Amino acid sequence: MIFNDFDPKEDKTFRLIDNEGVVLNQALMPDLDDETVIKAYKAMLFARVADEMAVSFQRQGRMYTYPPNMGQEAISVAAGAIMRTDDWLVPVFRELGAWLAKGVTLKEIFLYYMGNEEGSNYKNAHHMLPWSIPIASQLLHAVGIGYTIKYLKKDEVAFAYVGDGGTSEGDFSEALNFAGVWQVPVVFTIQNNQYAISVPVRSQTKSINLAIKAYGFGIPGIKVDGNDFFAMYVAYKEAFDYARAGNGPVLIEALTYRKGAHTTSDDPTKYRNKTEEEEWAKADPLIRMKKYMDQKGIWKENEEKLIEAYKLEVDKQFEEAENFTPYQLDDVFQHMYVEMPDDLKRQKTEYEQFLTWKENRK
Amino acid sequence: MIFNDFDPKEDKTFRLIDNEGVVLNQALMPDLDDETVIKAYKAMLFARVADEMAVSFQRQGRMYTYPPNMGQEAISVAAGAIMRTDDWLVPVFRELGAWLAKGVTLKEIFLYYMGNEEGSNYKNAHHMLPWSIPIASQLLHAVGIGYTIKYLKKDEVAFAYVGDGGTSEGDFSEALNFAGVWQVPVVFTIQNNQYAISVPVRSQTKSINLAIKAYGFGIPGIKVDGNDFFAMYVAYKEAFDYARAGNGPVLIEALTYRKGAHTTSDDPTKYRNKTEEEEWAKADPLIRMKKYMDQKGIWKENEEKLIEAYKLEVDKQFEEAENFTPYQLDDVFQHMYVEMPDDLKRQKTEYEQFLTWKENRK
Amino acid sequence: MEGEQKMSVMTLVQAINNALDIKLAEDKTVVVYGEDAGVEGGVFRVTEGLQQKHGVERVFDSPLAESAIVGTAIGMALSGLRPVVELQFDGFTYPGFNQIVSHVARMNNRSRGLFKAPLVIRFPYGGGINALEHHSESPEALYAHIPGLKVVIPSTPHDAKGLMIAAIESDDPIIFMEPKRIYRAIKQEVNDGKFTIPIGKAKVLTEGTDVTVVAFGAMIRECQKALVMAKEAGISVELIDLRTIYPIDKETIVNSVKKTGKIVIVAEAPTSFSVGAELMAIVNEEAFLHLEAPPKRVMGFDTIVPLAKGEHFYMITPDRIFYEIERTVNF
Amino acid sequence: MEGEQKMSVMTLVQAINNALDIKLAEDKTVVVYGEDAGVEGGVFRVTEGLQQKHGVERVFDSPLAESAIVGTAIGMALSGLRPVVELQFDGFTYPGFNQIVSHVARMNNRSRGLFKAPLVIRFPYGGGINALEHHSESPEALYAHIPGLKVVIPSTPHDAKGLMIAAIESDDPIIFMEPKRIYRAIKQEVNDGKFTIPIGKAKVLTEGTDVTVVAFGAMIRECQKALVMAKEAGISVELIDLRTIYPIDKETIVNSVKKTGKIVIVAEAPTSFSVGAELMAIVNEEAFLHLEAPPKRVMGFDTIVPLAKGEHFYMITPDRIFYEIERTVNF
Ligand SMILES: Cc1ncc(C[n+]2csc(CCOP(=O)(O)OP(=O)(O)O)c2C)c(N)n1
Ligand SMILES: Cc1ncc(C[n+]2csc(CCOP(=O)(O)OP(=O)(O)O)c2C)c(N)n1
Ligand SMILES: [Mg+2]
Ligand SMILES: [Mg+2]
Repeated sequence: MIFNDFDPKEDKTFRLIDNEGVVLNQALMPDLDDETVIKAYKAMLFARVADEMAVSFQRQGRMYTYPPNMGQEAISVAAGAIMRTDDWLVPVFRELGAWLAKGVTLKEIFLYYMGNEEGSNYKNAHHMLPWSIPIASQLLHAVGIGYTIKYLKKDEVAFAYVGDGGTSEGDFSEALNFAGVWQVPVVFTIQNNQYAISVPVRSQTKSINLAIKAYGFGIPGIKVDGNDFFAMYVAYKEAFDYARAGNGPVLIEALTYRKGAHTTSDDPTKYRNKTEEEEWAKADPLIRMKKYMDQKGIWKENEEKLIEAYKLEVDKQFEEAENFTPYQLDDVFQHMYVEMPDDLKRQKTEYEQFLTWKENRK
Repeated sequence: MIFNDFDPKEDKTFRLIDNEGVVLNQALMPDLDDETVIKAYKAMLFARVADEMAVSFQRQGRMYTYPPNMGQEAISVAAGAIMRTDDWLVPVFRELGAWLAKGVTLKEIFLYYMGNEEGSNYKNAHHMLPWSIPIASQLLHAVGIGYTIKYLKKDEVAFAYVGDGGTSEGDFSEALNFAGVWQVPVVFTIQNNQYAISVPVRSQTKSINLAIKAYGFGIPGIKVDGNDFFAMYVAYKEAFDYARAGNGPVLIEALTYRKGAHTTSDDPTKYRNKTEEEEWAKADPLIRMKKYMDQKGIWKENEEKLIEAYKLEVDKQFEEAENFTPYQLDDVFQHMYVEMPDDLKRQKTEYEQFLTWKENRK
Repeated sequence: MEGEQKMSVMTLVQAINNALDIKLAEDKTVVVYGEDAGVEGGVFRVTEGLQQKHGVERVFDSPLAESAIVGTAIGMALSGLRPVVELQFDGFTYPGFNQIVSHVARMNNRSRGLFKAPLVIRFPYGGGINALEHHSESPEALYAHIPGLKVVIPSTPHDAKGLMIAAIESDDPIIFMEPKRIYRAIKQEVNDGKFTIPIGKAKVLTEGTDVTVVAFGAMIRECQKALVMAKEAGISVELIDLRTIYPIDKETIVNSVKKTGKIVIVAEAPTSFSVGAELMAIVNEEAFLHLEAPPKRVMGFDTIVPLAKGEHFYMITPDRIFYEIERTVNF
Repeated sequence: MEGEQKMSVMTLVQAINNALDIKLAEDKTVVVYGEDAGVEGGVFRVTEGLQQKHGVERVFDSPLAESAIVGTAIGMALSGLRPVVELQFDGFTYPGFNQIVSHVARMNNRSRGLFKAPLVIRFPYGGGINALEHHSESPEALYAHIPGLKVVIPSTPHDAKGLMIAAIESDDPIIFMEPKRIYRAIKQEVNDGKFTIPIGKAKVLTEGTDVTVVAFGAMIRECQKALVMAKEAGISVELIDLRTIYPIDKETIVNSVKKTGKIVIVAEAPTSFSVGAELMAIVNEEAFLHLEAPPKRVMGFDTIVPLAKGEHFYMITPDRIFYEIERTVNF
């Protein structure tokens, strides 16, 4: 098991291809057919295109604050390639690849960022929770789901995301600890993209890496090059198999870099420098994978054209979101409880009376 | 540094004398004169006597729920022997030895357990916080104090306690993490007495021990035999020196056993067995130390007589607490704010009016 | 809604234990956990015997972390279970506050009904037992102010059982606060079978005409003692047990106040920004023209609940309730 | 209390920044930290430039953990510093709730005055900025209900500065809530020097005779717009800015209501168990016989604040305030 060979205490990083796409360790490379590799690349590319367009929609004022995934695509696309339909995704907000693999549509995502909760009512994404914004709090939900899976003897895995910053929250430690004690099938991924908004990971903790935090909870941990699709794929494969087989939880630290801003309201030039950005740009997961495919000669498609097609698709979904049924007063009240309490009915009626007054005043 | 030699990853325990008081590692034994050793033994003995009497006062209905320290005396007495007057004690509730060393009086402690907050107004205990009951929350206060010490460039150390159960709370991890990042002079002690009320430590975490949790925060950690005064003394010596020298925080797991009940409201027969209790009884810190002293021939006093004297002292302080100024209505309101807000004045006046009415009705 | 008619004398602790037992037996998705809730059966023995009967996978001890207890329960609830979790004391609900406010209360709304969170968070609350700090709190107003929660407080064994079964069966998340002071102080004949009491309905315990007294939890018993004094003084009191703090049963309160014209509210929590304030707001909004005297809150001071030696000043006593009833009636 | 007379036009953000700057310069025990509060100067730039000016030991980024931010600040406050910590948003104060409720509010009382906790916990609050979930909350009632805290909310740059300086100088712990919606929306001439505004005092902004309107934070501006409409309709409104939620300035409110006989309370938080309820309770307790119409709360629904598309339904608008003023006056 690679988890045994890459002890976080020695600060090793599991990596399979280098920045030039050259295979570093053929023995550990996953046995994937060309089609699967291409499919993964395309998933990353689609996520990238969607992300870039999302940022520009936001700039056009057609959407509110949006947190781009750019640079981190390999991680969640690898998870998407491993997970089964019944596995539970407990997301944070920067694993678009896994969301799409789960069946969440861009239309839903855009709808959400247009400010409509209906965007979290995923019509086709089975076993997928909406984003829980308070940092690290969602990890505990994954552990609870893990308990259900174990208790009901299901053949499922819950997989959950958190950022490097999120590892500082008490809930992170509580989640790993409960998962360890309960030995539930949960795969935790820390996307260590080096920053929590403006705060670099070196100001977040004194531990030599984040994977080593697994020690404190008696669960396996590993640090992986998160911009290396193949390494992430292998790590996820082992982690999901391990968890599914009833061995308990696993922690993966995926080293990566947020290419873009924290969100569209953020300006990274305030806290990071060009040199660092350029250094990491060389490790862009898409470029590395493309180089790999080029060397293998398996990538034949016209990428420009593909991107054009993707753009059309993204546009289409964006427009669908824009044309979504307008928000009703009812939508404010309707889902607070399974049945609307009298108190809420009264508040709604009073508001309607005000609206009538307002209407009549004109 | 012993912290380097006893890597929690290898699950080693630092121990200097065995259950028979025989020295296991002369080279590491602290260089203590007989007087100091005897003083420490007496401190443990006094704490034991005070504890036993406290339990019986409670049984007599003269005090409310009390959490005895019995069996854990070596840990806090060792800390008391190392700390300086200016060092800050951030207590939990089972380190009586350190409280007494700090200058808290039994009278104050008894007063508190008689249900009077005035017992936390320590007249002679410099740099000592009152007990913060919500488990693990106090550790963060120690880290804040550590920041003050570092910021004001003082030559002090903050030392804080927590139980094995307390390591599961998010605040435990947050405290160690902040302490690591800030590199503040804080010595954390986990008193691992094997239980959190009824829950055994093996149900508390899957980690191989508790000291290893230090890994996740990049700080030194060590597992020590907490019933071995000498080992605790050496560990504290190194830890305080290390922290005081500006090297940052340290985590000590002190292995021990709660001889008594969790509190006087608890019945341990519900969740532990005699065999286990008897096994641990052999490692009683007082017995071990006495055997050590006997072998060295340094303990000459009549222990029975000493205990009698201690009992008189405890009794005296208990009576002082019992005769403390009666609780006044004012005491409810007086310390809520630096100056009493009108609202509270009004509530107090209204209550006094009620009392007058009540008086007149008789 | 009443089931079979066999009755047993139960304390509040036994009634809740019985409710949990019935639901555990009947519904395999119910699980029960918390600190010391398994082997020991809880520090107040509310879950005693349940692990032995229903197995360690269904009734168990958790590590010591309230945020995790609540957070994992959410995950279970979203994925098909009906967890009933115990937080050990009122004052130790706060480490779980973020999970309660940010998630328990919001999963349904956040997912537009795709996910429900059928979980029960139960904890002992209130003063009067000579406890340490943090062991005597009455935080009902905090939870009632959070949209998305329902807050239930029983005052008798019968109600505790019926409300607990209703809470477990509810698809909305329930905060279930148990008046620890009367955990064993009140014994009552309770139906052994399964029955529910609707959440959101107050109960008129005594009809009266001069003044309405609204209370809940352990304060009901104190009010009943005050009512004896009131009767002696010739005052006819209508006593209402609120039972659910949110959604609050405005109708029952308002109808009563329309009749009596006066209201005294009795509760242990600090006075300001409390359930008492809300009740006063409600009667102003719905029965203003019927009010014949200022509504009165007989509640805790805006202070920390004092330790044992000072607690008697803080706790609301029957004579204090009577005193305020009399003053209100004589306004 | 006013210092030198040089004035500058400031936004609320600048005024708070200026207050922090003055206290950092004047008092070496003041330290400022929070998530992104150092290098970046906070996500709303309230602490911008302060690290550069006062050094990284005094103004700094903390790891991402609210309980730790509050908990360490307590330790600092007990040991001689005056920390001013930033929690990034209203909805992210809850992970710090246990430390706030169990310790910040209680250190003085717990130690019988031996330890004070002079710390300020500041955070942006409130809706109206089209934000994500948890970024639009108004939790003032939660904090005001906790004995031992003081809760301050400014509505103008001038007040924000004076209240912040007073908060830092206070030996009691202060919850300082900043109306993010008007962080930059209001500009005002503010004295450049040091001055304080007393905590616990409301302010009559406009005198009037027909009805009292009480509000705070961002709602003051909305009320002022409503007052224009009221004036056109011939209604004379007395507008009061509460400024401190606890200890609440009963005197100012009650005196006004004694004059007008009517009160409308405007706030963003959910209606039930709110500051609105407390104000209604107060006027009942202190001015019952003067009330000529039911006190009215114009507040948020008992719902989660909707996301951007639905937020306009939730937010209190000037016309809605005017509508309720008119109804109250015409009662
Ligand atoms: C409890 C909580 N505190 C603060 C925030 C505000 N916030 C949103 S994202 C973020 C930084 C997260 O950093 P990281 O975990 O590294 O994830 P990344 O954004 O880098 O993917 C912060 C502080 C929040 N959402 N929740
Ligand atoms: C936040 C919180 N939750 C629950 C409790 C109730 N409680 C008091 S002591 C205790 C067990 C503590 O166990 P441990 O940390 O091992 O310390 P020990 O009592 O063994 O010394 C619990 C659960 C509490 N005080 N605080
Ligand atoms: Mg990050
Ligand atoms: Mg223990």
